[in-house]
Amino acid sequence: MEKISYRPESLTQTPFTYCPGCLHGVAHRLIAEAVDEHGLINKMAGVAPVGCSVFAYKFFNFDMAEAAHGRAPAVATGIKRARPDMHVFTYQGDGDLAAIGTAEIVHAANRGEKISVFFVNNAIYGMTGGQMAPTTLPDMKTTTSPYGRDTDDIGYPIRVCELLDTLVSPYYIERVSLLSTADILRAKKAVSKAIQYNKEGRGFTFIEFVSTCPTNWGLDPLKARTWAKENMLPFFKLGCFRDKGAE
Amino acid sequence: MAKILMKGNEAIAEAAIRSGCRLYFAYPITPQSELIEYMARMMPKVNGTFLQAESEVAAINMVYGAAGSGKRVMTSSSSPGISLKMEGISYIAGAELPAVIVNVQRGGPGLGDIQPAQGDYFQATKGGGHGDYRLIVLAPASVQEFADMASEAFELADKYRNPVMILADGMLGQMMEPVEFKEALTDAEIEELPKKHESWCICPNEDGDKKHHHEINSLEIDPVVLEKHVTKLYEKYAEIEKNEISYERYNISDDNEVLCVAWGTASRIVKSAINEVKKDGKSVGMIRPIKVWPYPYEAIAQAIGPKVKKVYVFELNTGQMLDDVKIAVAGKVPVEFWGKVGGVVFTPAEIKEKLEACFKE
Amino acid sequence: MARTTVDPKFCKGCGLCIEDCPKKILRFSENINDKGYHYAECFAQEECIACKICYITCPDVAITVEK
Amino acid sequence: MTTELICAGFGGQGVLTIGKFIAKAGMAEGKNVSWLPSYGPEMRGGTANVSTVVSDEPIASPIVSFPDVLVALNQPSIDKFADSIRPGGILIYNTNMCPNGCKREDITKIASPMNDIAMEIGNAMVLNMLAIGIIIGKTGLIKYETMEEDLSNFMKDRNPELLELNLKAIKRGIEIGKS
Repeated sequence: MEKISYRPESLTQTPFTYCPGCLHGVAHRLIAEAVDEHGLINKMAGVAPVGCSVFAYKFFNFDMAEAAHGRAPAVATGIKRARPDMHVFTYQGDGDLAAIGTAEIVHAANRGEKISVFFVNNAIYGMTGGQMAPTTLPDMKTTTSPYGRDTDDIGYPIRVCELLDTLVSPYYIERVSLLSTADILRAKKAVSKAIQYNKEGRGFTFIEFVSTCPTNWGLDPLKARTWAKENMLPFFKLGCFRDKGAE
Repeated sequence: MAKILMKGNEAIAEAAIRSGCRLYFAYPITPQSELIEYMARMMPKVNGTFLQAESEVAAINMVYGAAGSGKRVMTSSSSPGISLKMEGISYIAGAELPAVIVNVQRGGPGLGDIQPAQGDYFQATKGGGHGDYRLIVLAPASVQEFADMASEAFELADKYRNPVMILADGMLGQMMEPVEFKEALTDAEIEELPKKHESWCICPNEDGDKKHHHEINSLEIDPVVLEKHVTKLYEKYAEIEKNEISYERYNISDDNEVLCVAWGTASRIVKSAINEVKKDGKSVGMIRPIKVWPYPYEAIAQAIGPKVKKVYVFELNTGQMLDDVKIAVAGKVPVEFWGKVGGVVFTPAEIKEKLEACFKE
Repeated sequence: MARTTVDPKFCKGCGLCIEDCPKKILRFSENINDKGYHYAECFAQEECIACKICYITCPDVAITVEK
Repeated sequence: MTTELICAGFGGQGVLTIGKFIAKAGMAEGKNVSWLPSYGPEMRGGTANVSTVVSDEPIASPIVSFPDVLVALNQPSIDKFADSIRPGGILIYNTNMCPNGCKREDITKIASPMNDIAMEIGNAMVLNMLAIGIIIGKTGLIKYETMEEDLSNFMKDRNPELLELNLKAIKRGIEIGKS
């Protein structure tokens, strides 16, 4: 018998520190598979954020840097400019990318930095224990919106893909989900395309993953997927916003 | 009021609300998250403002605006987040605004870890932000003291128009101890508080035709004018050093063979060790600075008894307050230091061992 | 002939693979791993069709499929 | 008199709660108490432990290096903490999850199949209440009546059935502790 599905080479043997059923691991695997597939394991550098995926630098089996909270796109810019022959991505959560790091992501995208950004959106802060995120849905309860997100007070969730799609420079922007095996297979294609463009030095590529947080939503992993399908997908519509390579 | 078993992070939040704080801006970070969560739950119930900012940088600048309006305002964070706030804190000090900042310290440098440490002493007491300024820095050693310091911090901030930092750590934030709260200020009393700032703060003009023009500002292009401003700040700091020093004397006597100096969480552990060596008939005293700026230099010098062979400094860092102790001791007796870093906390047994080695010398 | 194996070192017992398996041949083991989880296991290898769905859904990359 | 206690187990077994209820009861009985949890970014379901001190004196250090009592709900907790128990101290452990037990001879060991007993009482969640009962039965550190009052205030209206189960578990624990 031959192994047809197995742990990619671009992942280390360190077990993930995420909660049971957390889909960060699926996103990690998709990136690792794409790096393997495009033969980039020796030329890849990743930048980890602050948040649940703060330890991402332990899980990818190539060069990694750990950034200050929200500053990953700036760190990635530095690496890419210093070593143009390497391929660089950031991995960021919704607090890191869409709250504290809004300035950095917008300006990295606007400069058309030749990096890939993988953005995991689960509508909540996981690591600090379930606080409101910039992508928390209207009326959704978190530990810092204990009466539900009040859009009159704090505004609506930010749709990052749509926001970045207003800029001229980005090369490829797509939103995918990790909520079913079919969706994961679509996400795999998108991740592979982003890494392909990255390899070819085309420009700024951005993938948003709609994901879950079973622990802080207070749901088991199965119910969390269902909840996300019913509540997140109507607000965060899946699809490709920009693909200059297909034009 | 009956005692309540409470985490330090929640006790300081409750005490701040009772002290008339109705504005709070912050960003989540471990190990102070219970503080921001408590504020999120309780501020709406007292018609206060809770706002989770998009970053520490934004949060401290919201504090700047609110403090410039003369209201009691607070923010909190842990070490890396405090570093981000430092620019804003410098502006607050420069503009002479009253504000309270809580730092629930963790291990560093950089992201470090989330366990208790005392590595931010230099940052808190010697600057941190740019320019010539001082923070008044309170250093609690128990959950009760942490809570009591809320009203003290707001009083000092209002009195001197200066930012005040409460320098706690992950252990004080996360541990639960019984706490007894002071009577809460009434709504009427809270309404009175900003009135003493109305001569300078942003506020409605109620003087009819006599317009006021209050500037909340730390910019002064003319060096001669800025020199005057900084000199005035320094006179204020001298006044604070004269009036506000506070410290605890523990087991100080003429029999002391060693004098310890420790602050915050570290002092709790040193106390246990002092109690242990006492059982063996050895006398060790301790000075615990309760404020670490202004610093109790004289109190330490005076506590060096006739039999003291050595002053021993214990901190959860690589020797930061040590510099201040050396200034206080001024070469009279040797000063030794022992510390633990990276979020590793020393145990009473380890301190006891260090003290016993002194007796053998 | 196909075989699905779950590595207990990685599995956290989230149950996603058990739910998604079209042949329903995965279950929680009676044993617990070092982290205290009842990990997943395949109890009917002969029925495995090597569809790889368990591998795709597993957030801990704990599953190997062979054919 | 000062009693230093460490409770340890898997996250989710309620070890932090054991310490918290002991500390609350100690406080209600007029003693000085402190409760210091381990905390970290580890996922839920990892290991957890808590240091609790109950004393007639003001508590200096809240860190417990050499516990008088260790409650170990799983084997890793014994492996990590059993060596530090003071000679003559007490180890209370859960035989369902501690297959290797503890080899020390200079301490009192109370081995009990806590998972099984909790299920027998009617709910796996009362395991931590059972542990509290054993502590009370063995040490008399706090009184049963204090626990009953505290739990009643806390649960009487919200969940009277669970209250009954909890009290039953504590009583059962006390029997185990005394025997």
